Amino acid sequence: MTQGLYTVRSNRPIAALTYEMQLEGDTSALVRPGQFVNLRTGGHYLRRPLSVCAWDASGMTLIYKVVGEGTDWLSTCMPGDTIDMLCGLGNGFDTSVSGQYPLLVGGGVGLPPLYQLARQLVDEGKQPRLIMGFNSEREVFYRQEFERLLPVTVTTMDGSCGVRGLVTDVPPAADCTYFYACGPFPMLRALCGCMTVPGQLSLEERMGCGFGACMGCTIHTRLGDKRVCKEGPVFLKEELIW
Amino acid sequence: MTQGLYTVRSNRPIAALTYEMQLEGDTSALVRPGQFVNLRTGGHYLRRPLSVCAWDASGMTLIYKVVGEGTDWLSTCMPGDTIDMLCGLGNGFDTSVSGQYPLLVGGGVGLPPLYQLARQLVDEGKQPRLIMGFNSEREVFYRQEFERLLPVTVTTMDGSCGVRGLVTDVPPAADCTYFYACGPFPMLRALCGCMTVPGQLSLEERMGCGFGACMGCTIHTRLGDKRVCKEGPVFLKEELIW
Amino acid sequence: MNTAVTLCGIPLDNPVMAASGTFGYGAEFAELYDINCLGSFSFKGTTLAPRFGNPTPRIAESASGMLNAVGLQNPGVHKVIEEELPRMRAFFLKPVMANVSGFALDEYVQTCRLLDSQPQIGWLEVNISCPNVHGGGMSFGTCPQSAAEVTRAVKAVCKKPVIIKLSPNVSDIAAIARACEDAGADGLSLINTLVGMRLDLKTRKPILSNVTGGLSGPAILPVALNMVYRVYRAVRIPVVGMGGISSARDVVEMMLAGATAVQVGAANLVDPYICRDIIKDLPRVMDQYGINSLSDIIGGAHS
Amino acid sequence: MNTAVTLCGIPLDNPVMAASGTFGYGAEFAELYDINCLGSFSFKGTTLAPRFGNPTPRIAESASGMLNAVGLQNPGVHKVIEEELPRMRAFFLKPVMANVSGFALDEYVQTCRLLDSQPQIGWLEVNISCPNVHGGGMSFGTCPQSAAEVTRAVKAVCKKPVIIKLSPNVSDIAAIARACEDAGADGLSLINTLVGMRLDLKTRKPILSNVTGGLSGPAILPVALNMVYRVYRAVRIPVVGMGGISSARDVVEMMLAGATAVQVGAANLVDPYICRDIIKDLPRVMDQYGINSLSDIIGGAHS
Ligand SMILES: Cc1cc2nc3c(=O)[nH]c(=O)nc-3n(C[C@H](O)[C@H](O)[C@H](O)COP(=O)(O)OP(=O)(O)OC[C@H]3O[C@@H](n4cnc5c(N)ncnc54)[C@H](O)[C@@H]3O)c2cc1C
Ligand SMILES: Cc1cc2nc3c(=O)[nH]c(=O)nc-3n(C[C@H](O)[C@H](O)[C@H](O)COP(=O)(O)OP(=O)(O)OC[C@H]3O[C@@H](n4cnc5c(N)ncnc54)[C@H](O)[C@@H]3O)c2cc1C
Ligand SMILES: Cc1cc2nc3c(=O)[nH]c(=O)nc-3n(C[C@H](O)[C@H](O)[C@H](O)COP(=O)(O)O)c2cc1C
Ligand SMILES: Cc1cc2nc3c(=O)[nH]c(=O)nc-3n(C[C@H](O)[C@H](O)[C@H](O)COP(=O)(O)O)c2cc1C
Ligand code: FES
Ligand code: FES
Repeated sequence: MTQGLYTVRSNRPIAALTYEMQLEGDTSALVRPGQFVNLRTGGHYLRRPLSVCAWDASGMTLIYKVVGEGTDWLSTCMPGDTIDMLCGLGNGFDTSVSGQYPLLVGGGVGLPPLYQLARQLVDEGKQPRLIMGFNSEREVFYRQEFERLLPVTVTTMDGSCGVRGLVTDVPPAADCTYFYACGPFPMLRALCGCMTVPGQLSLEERMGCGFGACMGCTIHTRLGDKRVCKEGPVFLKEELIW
Repeated sequence: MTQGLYTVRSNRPIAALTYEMQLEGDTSALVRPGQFVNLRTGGHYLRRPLSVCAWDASGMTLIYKVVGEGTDWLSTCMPGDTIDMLCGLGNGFDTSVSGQYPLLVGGGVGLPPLYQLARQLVDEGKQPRLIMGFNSEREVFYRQEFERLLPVTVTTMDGSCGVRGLVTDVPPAADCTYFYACGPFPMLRALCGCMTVPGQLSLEERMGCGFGACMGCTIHTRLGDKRVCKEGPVFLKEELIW
Repeated sequence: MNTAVTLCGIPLDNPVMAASGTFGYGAEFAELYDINCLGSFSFKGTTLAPRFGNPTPRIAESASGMLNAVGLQNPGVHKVIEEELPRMRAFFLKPVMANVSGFALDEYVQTCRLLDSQPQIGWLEVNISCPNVHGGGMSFGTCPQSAAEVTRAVKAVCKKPVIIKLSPNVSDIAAIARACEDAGADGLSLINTLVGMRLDLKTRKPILSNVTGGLSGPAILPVALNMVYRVYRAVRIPVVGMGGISSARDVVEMMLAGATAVQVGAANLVDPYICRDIIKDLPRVMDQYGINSLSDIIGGAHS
Repeated sequence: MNTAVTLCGIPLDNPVMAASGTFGYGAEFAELYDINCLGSFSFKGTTLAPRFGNPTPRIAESASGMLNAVGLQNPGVHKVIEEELPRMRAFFLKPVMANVSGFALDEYVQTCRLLDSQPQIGWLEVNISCPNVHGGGMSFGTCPQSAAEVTRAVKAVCKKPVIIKLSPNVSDIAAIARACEDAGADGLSLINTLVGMRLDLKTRKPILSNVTGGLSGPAILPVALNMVYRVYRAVRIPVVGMGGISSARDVVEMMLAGATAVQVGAANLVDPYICRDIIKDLPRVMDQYGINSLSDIIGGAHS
């Protein structure tokens, strides 16, 4: 983990209430896709956790949905503004166990961490696929970006884009070797219910610190009590208790 | 009283820890020199009261000393920033009773409200004089500005500029008809003790609201209990109880 | 969308009231906007005799809050009836809430009796919780017996609804609330300020001349929500919720916890238009959270 | 400039400690900076048996503060002694403060006895004030008799200084402080968190699974200062002051109110380097306010 100031490079709406923010700064603490940052938003006491969508040596991309005061504040940041962040939090996804045909499943703003994951899987010579689920077309983002990397199936609840229904309404390819998922809790639970291959899931909890100090985010798992911010946010399908 | 956003035109240090800020915005609520504004400083719950140093139809000048968090924040404001202010607070000085030769006495950041007062007295054809007191030369500000309007005597505690000593060490001119004073409490008290002519003094109190709602600033006077923010901050020498 | 609620039988256009001590007798705000947009307001804590209160400094600041040690400055009940109420009639046409303080049982009784007969007054709000006065004001609110005693005595002389205003500086506010209900209170209002202090690093002394003061503002909102929630469960009479409210969403949160009406205190001081703005914003927030009628959500978190 | 103080006979390089529950057993912070710069720290509230605590959500936010309802998650005293303390020895060389919680008198006694014999431990900090556990944890801290009972029982089995950690959720903290002193406490530490609540407007339910949580952070600083000030006047044993401290000037303010040492809690969570930074900044602030030795200003506001 590192703490530092990051400079906003760009901050633009990419879907309904959804923004992409590019930041410049020290990314040395990021070692795995699925890790997150914890950032200070103006005037709020606690930091806000956001998954890292993509990073390179000079900076990172975050994608966030405006759902409350902190994310609303974020949406007003301008290029040149600086943001105080703790970077490189959490365990992230383990790609070494993916097999050749991993399936990525993301719901809404669960998608961001899957982007860097997809890039890495492709770099490693694997052939991942993606199912991305939204409520409606207005919420769809990063379709092209993902399509440049891997085959994508879009689902929307109202059928306004792609397949009508849930991500679980799309049967995974027969050769699927593994899955990685991030999204709303009910989606993750349903997914675990129907996936036959092993997988990893990224969870959310309200956090006090984000780096393991407060026990604010601990959940029971089959492998003992774990802090979502430290031993997570990525968990094995096998260890989760629903 | 009006509430509004004011745009910083300039904000520059003019003496040790002392800044002059020029703001653009609605000054229609200002009717008398010695009135004050109450401004929101970033992140602090209460507003900060500051006397208006000068104003015209399009904006105003404030002068403030950095003494704590709020004034420190003010010192970091940049041209173009906006500040939320309540404007036109308090009674202000009454110039109608000044006679021909009023004496103005200001100590440190008690001087600002005397500037607009001096301008008005001069406009009214009166011949005011000013004694300005500081701890040392490093703190002296607005000497030239005042000297353009009226005869000025500077005192400093350490003698580094003008007369060594207190403002009360300078005998007022024999023809002095009235006095107006603003500055630290001990200075005002000493002054009242030695001035033989009547006068008006501007007081400071910690304020909750600044517009008469909370009774946070009430003092006993010989004419009854008065709110410094509403019936003051300017009081007659005769009514003050030391 | 319906913002109307009923407090102790008296209808309010909306649940937003200004809190006692932060709105004077209304005059300063009536100069700024038409205060008839309010549900109502609770006027400055009134005592039998006029009071100067504490010497200055009476105000200090803290993170997201302020301390006051005004000490119940008010012109006394006689002057309130002779001067303030007639003046108020010119700009406020709704029933107003009369906030009453005292230092002895008899004083509460006399003051309440006088105010009860004033037609402009809708409710009596009996403050047994002001922490800024020496000599008893506090003690009435910190033990169930004395809280009940004040309630009974005041109820005996009043026809109008009597709302007892509770102190948060207690181990068990629910016990005090129940004692007041049992003694006949028509409603409860909470919370008053938390006892707090700030010190001046230069003088090395407490900032307030009174040493301690009452903490209010957004800093105390979670404490207030908890106490309203607990008291709502403990009694059947309506609760007026306050403590740190400064937005329409805070109003909804306080009502979910159990408040029938709410009061906005310190926020009036730093943002004089806040009550008007909250009321204007209520329909938008109701829409956002799918609320058709505010009266439906009172205590909604308990169902 | 001298920042050293002495707490119950044990010298501290400076009065700044990290507060229990916000610093784990130190490991997370030792990865970030050399935590030997601290005066000391109080480790996570430890109970006899391991505890999971409350289900999530355990955390909520408020203006200038946070709510936690962790519910004393800890691995139990045996694992603390077998695993955490040996691990801690590698990165923390000073006496550490052992924070102990319990749900029955006997549990406090057993846990304290075990920890008292550990050489690394300097003080026992007995938390009779945790508001997040059902079944008694709170009640020990809300009445003088039971506070005294815990104190006496723990003192009977401990050689090391016993510091009792008090709850602020009481009518009269001075009475409880005196009861602990009379029962043999070597020091007092205060305040623990204030009981608070937040509600989720979308679900219309309390945010925390435990319904209520403990409020901490800058929002509570004035409440903490007042209680430290009052307790300082009421007892002769040293007071460890905490509640909302997040800067070197807050440290000085708390010491003027009466604290011999201070603890920094919630601030560690949002700013992991804060304790180090406060300690670095202390000499500058001492200089600014003309303080040569911090031990001179303890209770300075009372003289
Ligand atoms: C590990 C992790 C990664 C995340 N990654 C993303 C991401 O890439 N993009 C994205 O849009 N969102 C992400 N979230 C959710 C994001 O943290 C919340 O939407 C955000 O904190 C809401 O803040 P707010 O101030 O706008 O909302 P408010 O409701 O005003 O926040 C109040 C408090 O609740 C907390 N909170 C509210 N919702 C959540 C939530 N869902 N999870 C955790 N804390 C919450 C806030 O952090 C804050 O402390 C992630 C959450 C976690 C735990
Ligand atoms: C009517 C009036 C006119 C004033 N005019 C000027 C002026 O023209 N120039 C100038 O430099 N100063 C002036 N002051 C003083 C100025 O208000 C304070 O210096 C300022 O509020 C300090 O804020 P801070 O946040 O920097 O200090 P902090 O000490 O951090 O403030 C903490 C709290 O104490 C209050 N406070 C601290 N000192 C004072 C004080 N002396 N008077 C009132 N409240 C105080 C603050 O407003 C705030 O609520 C005036 C005060 C009053 C009452
Ligand atoms: C300056 C000031 C004066 C107050 N005076 C009174 C009073 O006279 N009577 C009373 O019952 N409460 C009084 N209060 C308490 C408020 O009515 C309210 O209960 C408390 O401030 C909490 O609400 P808030 O956080 O919105 O301010 C006063 C509060 C403030 C800030
Ligand atoms: C997440 C969290 C966990 C806590 N756990 C404990 C605990 O186990 N034992 C204890 O005595 N106090 C505990 N506390 C209380 C703190 O030690 C401290 O008394 C309180 O938070 C006030 O200080 P602060 O405002 O600086 O946080 C906890 C506080 C927080 C925020
Ligand atoms: S959020 Fe603090 S331990 Fe996970
Ligand atoms: S500051 Fe509120 S009445 Fe003067």
